[in-house]
Amino acid sequence: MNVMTKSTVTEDGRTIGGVLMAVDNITLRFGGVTAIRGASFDIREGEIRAIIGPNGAGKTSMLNVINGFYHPQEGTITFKGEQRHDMRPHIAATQGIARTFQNVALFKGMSTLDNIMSGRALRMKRNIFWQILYNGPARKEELEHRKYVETIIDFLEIPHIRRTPVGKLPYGLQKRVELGRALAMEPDLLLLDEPMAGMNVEEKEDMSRFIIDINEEFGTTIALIEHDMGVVMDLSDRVVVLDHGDLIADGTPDQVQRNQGVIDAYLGVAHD
Amino acid sequence: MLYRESGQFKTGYAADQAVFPILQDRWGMLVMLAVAFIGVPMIMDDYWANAVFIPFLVYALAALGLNILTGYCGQLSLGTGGFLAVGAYSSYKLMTAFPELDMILVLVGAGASTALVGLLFGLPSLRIKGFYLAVATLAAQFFLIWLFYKVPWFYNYNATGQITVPPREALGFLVTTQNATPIVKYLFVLSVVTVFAIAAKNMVRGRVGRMWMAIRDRDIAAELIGIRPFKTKLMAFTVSSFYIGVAGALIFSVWLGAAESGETFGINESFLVLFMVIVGGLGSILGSFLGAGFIVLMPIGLKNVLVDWFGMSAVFAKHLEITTFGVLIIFFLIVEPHGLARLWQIIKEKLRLWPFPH
Amino acid sequence: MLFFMETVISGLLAGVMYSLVALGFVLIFKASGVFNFAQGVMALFAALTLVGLLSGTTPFTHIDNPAFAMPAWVAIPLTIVVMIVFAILVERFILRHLVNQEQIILFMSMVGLAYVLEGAGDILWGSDVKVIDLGLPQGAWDWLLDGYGLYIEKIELVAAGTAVVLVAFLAVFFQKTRIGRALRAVADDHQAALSVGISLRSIWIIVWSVAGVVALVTGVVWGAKSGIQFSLSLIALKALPVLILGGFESIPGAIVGGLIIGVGEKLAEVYGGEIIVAIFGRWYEIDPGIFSATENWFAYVLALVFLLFRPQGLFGEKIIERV
Amino acid sequence: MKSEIILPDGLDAIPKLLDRNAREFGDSAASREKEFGIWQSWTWSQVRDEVEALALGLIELGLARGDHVAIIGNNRPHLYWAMTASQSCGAVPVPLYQDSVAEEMAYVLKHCGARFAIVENQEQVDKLLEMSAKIPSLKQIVYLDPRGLRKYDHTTMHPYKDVQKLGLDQADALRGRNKPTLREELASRREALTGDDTCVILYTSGTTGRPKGVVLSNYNIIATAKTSSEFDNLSAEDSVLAYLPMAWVGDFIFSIGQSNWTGFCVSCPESHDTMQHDLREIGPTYFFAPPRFYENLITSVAIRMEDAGGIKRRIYKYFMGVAQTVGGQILDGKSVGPWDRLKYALGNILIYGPLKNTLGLSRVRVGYTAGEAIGPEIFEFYRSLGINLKQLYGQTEAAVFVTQQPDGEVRADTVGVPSTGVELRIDDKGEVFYRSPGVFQVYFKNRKSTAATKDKEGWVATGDAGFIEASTGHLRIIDRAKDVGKMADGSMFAPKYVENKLKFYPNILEAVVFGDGRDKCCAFINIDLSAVGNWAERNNLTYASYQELAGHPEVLAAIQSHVEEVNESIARDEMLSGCQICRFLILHKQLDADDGELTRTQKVRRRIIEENYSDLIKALYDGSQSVFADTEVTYEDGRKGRISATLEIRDARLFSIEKQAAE
Repeated sequence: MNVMTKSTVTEDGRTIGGVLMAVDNITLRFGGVTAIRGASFDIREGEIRAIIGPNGAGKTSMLNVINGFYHPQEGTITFKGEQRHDMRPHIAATQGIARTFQNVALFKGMSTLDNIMSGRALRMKRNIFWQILYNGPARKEELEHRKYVETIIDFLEIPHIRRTPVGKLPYGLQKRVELGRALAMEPDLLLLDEPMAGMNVEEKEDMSRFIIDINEEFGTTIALIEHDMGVVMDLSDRVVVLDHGDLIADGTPDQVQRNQGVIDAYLGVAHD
Repeated sequence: MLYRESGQFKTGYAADQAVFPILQDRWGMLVMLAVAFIGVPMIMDDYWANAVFIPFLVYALAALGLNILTGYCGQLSLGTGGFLAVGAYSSYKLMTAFPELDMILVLVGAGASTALVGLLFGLPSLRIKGFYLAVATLAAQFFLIWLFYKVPWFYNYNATGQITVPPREALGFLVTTQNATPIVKYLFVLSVVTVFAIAAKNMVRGRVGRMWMAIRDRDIAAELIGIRPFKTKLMAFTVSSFYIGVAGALIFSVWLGAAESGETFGINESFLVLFMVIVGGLGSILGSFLGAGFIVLMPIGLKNVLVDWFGMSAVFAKHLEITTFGVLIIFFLIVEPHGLARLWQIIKEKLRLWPFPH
Repeated sequence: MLFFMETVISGLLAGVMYSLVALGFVLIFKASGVFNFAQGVMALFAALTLVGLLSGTTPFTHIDNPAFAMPAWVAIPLTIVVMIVFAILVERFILRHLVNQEQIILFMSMVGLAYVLEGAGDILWGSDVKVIDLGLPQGAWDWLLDGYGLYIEKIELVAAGTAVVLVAFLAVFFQKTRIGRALRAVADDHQAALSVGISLRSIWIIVWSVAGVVALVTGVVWGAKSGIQFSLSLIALKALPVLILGGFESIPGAIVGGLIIGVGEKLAEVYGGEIIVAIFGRWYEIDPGIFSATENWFAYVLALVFLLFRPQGLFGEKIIERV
Repeated sequence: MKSEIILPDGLDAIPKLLDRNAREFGDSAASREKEFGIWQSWTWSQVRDEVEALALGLIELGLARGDHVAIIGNNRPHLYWAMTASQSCGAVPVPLYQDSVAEEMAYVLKHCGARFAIVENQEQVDKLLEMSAKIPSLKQIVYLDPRGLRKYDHTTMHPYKDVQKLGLDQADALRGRNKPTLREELASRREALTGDDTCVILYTSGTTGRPKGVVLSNYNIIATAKTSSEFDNLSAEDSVLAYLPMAWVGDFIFSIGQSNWTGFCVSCPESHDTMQHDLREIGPTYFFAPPRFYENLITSVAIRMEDAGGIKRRIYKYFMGVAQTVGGQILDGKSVGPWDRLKYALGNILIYGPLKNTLGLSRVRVGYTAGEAIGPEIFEFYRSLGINLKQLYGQTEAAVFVTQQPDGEVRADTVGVPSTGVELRIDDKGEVFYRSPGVFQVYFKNRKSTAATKDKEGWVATGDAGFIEASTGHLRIIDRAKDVGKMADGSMFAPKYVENKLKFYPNILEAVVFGDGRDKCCAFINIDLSAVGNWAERNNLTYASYQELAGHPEVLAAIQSHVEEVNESIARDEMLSGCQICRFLILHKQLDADDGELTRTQKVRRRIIEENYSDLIKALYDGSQSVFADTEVTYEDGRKGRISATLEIRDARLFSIEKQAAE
């Protein structure tokens, strides 16, 4: 429905470009269960796209399809103009798709710094033999990337926990570190799975600020799942609504809010 | 208490990333090395060399290898004994096939061939995880031992089925057989282990290490940031086997001088090395050394105490030793599951904060 | 053909033994998530204890004293008591302190436990090979031999019989009794178990006691065949491929897996060598006995190959990984 | 007879000093800042170039001679450079307190008519834009940290880096016949600078009324920097941590004056919260902090040691004892027995060394405190550890230094001897006057106060009452002169003197004593939450809030004993024995700068407190046993709220010199 290719400018001065990713008629089944049923929508460059819906609506499954963790039985995904065939997660990563998780998936054994550094894995080229020598090219590369990672640490305001093992951090900060790890990949498309789940008001405000700043400062396209309607309506340019695997609405926040189907879904009207 | 860090500030990332960012630690390390390379040789004799220092060092090397695989990459392996054997036998074949070959090259060769075998037995990690994989590595253990025992080519068809080391030199120094002086043997092994330890540290502190740990901690998340799980695991298997192979070659050629697959490299070796890694501390270079030290020295200590002090019969002492060993292991796992390395870390933190408790 | 039958049957009989050991593992793994590497040594220890009691050996001295010799109907229950005490000690001094530790830690503690038991067994009962005499029949089964010319050891059949009985008993125990259900609950989640009203600790003790009994039976039947000695503890290693095959948590898996491994191994032992020779014989000179049963690697490779095609094991269902 | 400090020619203005430094120790570090996890460092020559570039850019943006440039933000090298850059352009930097609210800022900016503002980040920019209507003079805003400012209208706003780039690009561009290029223009402006040109305008948050802009000339700053540096022989090898507000004269003297004079390195912490940690990393050799800082540090040390194990605590106690007995003498180079020396040396290895190190004070060669009286035992604590902590007495109007304590003559109760080139005079009412090279020019656009403070011969009234010890020549300060009043019976009333005695108790954070023109003295007390709270936990008293703790009978009892000890000590000094406190109460809220009860430098605003709490004061004097208080409070984010509680009033025991019995 919203497939438009010429770029527009939002009231707050960000440019939203053409279609970055087109999800076309995706259907995903686990054995008998159908998680997603023929969903189609698109994500445009530079926008903040929200995917909402009641529990079990297939939101997370959709993200998993997008970054190649699940393989849909039907439908195609076109990213940066080219259609993808049986995607593997690490390939999605190489194509510039980053991701955070509903329940934080950090590398518990490592410090904040190392976690975010690991996000640079794809961009570091020195092979194991250089690594063994360390001094020389490997170190040079390491330091360059450390430099970049430090800007992220500064951006997310977490310098004080740089050396802390992430296992020891409070939940809110862990979420932030995970966001940092995704940012370190300098992604073209950033997928956030409930970035504010289990946060207090203050942390939520911070997180929203970060999301907006990321979108503005780095011009990163963001697709996020979130339950807090207020947040979604403030942040996102356009919203997709899933319910029991069906796409029941797609449009600007206020369009969606006024959509009867959405209201029913949230008021839990019985499904036939 | 010993630390005086005020005024030690870093103006560049190179300094900040250093292995020992704190001045006092750098000094400590230098002292350690000085003692190892200059102090110890002064008291070196056959007993110290063959009963304490050389076993400690070769096992430390093996532990390093296993720690890379299990501690850093999270792939539990029970095949260490088998890989040690590969190292030993390949070094034997190299030594006998190319008598002129320098021991250093022999070690590299042994490492390389073990690495290949490791790569091979790493393949199942594509499909299976955790204990299933661990049991799979047991297959390696049994198969390899069986191979070296059944296929005479490996021990050059000699009657005994044993392999015995020929005299060989490294950089012109004789390092194998009884005729080699203990000091030379010790220094040879020490240098090899030092080099490999540094290499290991460099690997785990950089990109490769992070990839391994990522797989260990959250393989799914790792894959989603672009790390190929299979490739990374195989790399760990290969590198780890290389280390273990070299260790096996040293055990055979420098330490024991002779070996027989079943006897020398049985399943017990696998567990012994695994104990070292766990008692020392998973995912810690220092830990590999501490663990090896503990496991190598404890039986010697126990034996001295039981036999020499309490004058028990050797047999009885042996059994008691086994039991005590088991008890100590369990005790350790309960008291500090993260191993001696973590213990040292805690002490160090206390020293840095002294006189404050936290 | 007849010979083949014979091979298969003896394979099955051996397989039953494997299943027996594997069962010990599965019980404990299901209930406490512990990979009990000590199962084999437990079998050895149990058997040693039984023999010790039967022949009235005084601990530590290793001297047999017929005066103290007990009849089987006293010795067996007493041994069981010993195993229960052992179970309690394990819970009290190991499991309790290692709750929710990483699996590898638990595993290593079990290896440690194996050392302890091994040493303890030797210290208490001495390390010389023992023969166990429960009046089990010896020699071949005549009517089979005469009737069909099949050579089957009676002892093996008896052993197999015992095993089958035990398995059946356990099956009933798990399906029907309240405790059994509780134990199954624990496997799924600990909260459920507590809601059944049984404390985790007591459950562990029960499971370990049962495993102890299984170990005793294993020890006796194996011991009856090949004498009671250290090598007995190695049957643990025999059981591992069975576990890969059957899955760590499935009782039927353990049983079927055991049989498969048993038969497979026997067949390989008998025919494998010839086949290899037939294929490579003309280039290399190969010993036909190359696959003799002492080589337990074959079982592993068998299991491994199987696993590559069915990672979830025989009876496990496909896992959908969640993100 | 006015003593004159002769400055070497060519060194009579800060920018010229910077040039000299770039020439003489071009490669040694000048500025450091903890950012991105490491200490970013700039050498003197790099700083010179940075400043040059910025200055060029500012001129290009239209900065004219004599313009005022507001500098707002935390201590950042770039902002210090901005000051020097403005000076190079012949303009005058006006640093502001970065935590002051928009209104206060607007007043100062308006008063000095700033045309340029160079600020740290969005927070400051927002304040300026909010007030832009009130400050028409403000033409250009330069900001350091672009975070979040992307969307703002940039017609009169520029990123710091861009301004520097602009300057460099345009530096040598020709601008028509016989017009100088930017670079030439800048050079000529810099050359034209003399000692008489204004170096900086510092707005003092006066204890009363609106802030006054103190105009200090290059001569004032450099001469003072020179003499004070020589006094403690500071050199390029020293290093300081700049963490006190840039708008405060002390920071300006240390980080601009002395740093440029001697060429030592100025390090800026990563953020306000990481100061302690950064202090430890840098380990400065020259360190200034207000008494409050040292007090808090001791409190935190005490609290952290509480959790230490038994043995460790015993070792600590023992060696602290040793230090208290001999540490001071050893530091002052007095003779101490070999046995004591040995014990002290041992303690130095086991306790003092590590302790100083973890606190980041182990390298401190010269440490100063000033602004308030410091508790003797606090003072002694640091000296006994071997930290050369000294006191000085200073004022913005004097470019800080009036008196300071020479090494070896350090005491808690004096503020030292007159600094080089300073003359002192005490008038009949006991007020201290001084005259020195550092004496300020005028209060900006405020002839009246200038005249009131500084007379024809350049004598400046400190507003403090004090006297010079005949024996030692050290100055002792009793109190603010205007606060030294007479009681009803005509005896002397010195509230500050009493308040300080009270505040020396760790439990008491703030105290306000009344009694001017009255027949007896009464006091408000503010308890120290961290100290009392910790004490409460150890004696497991539970409390939900500050005011609940403040109202707790046991706390009251503890405070009462403190008050009575103070009374006893005051009683000994017949001049002030009338100032004993007969009744007091513990306030239900902490006195707070946001409520205007304290100045930004945490000094008590007596008048305002008297107005706000008139009802409580009345209760103190009418003999009632308790009083209901209901007060408005301002939270950090500017929101307002009310706190109310019923306060118990206690009577304290009084002492008289003849008989020790109570009256």
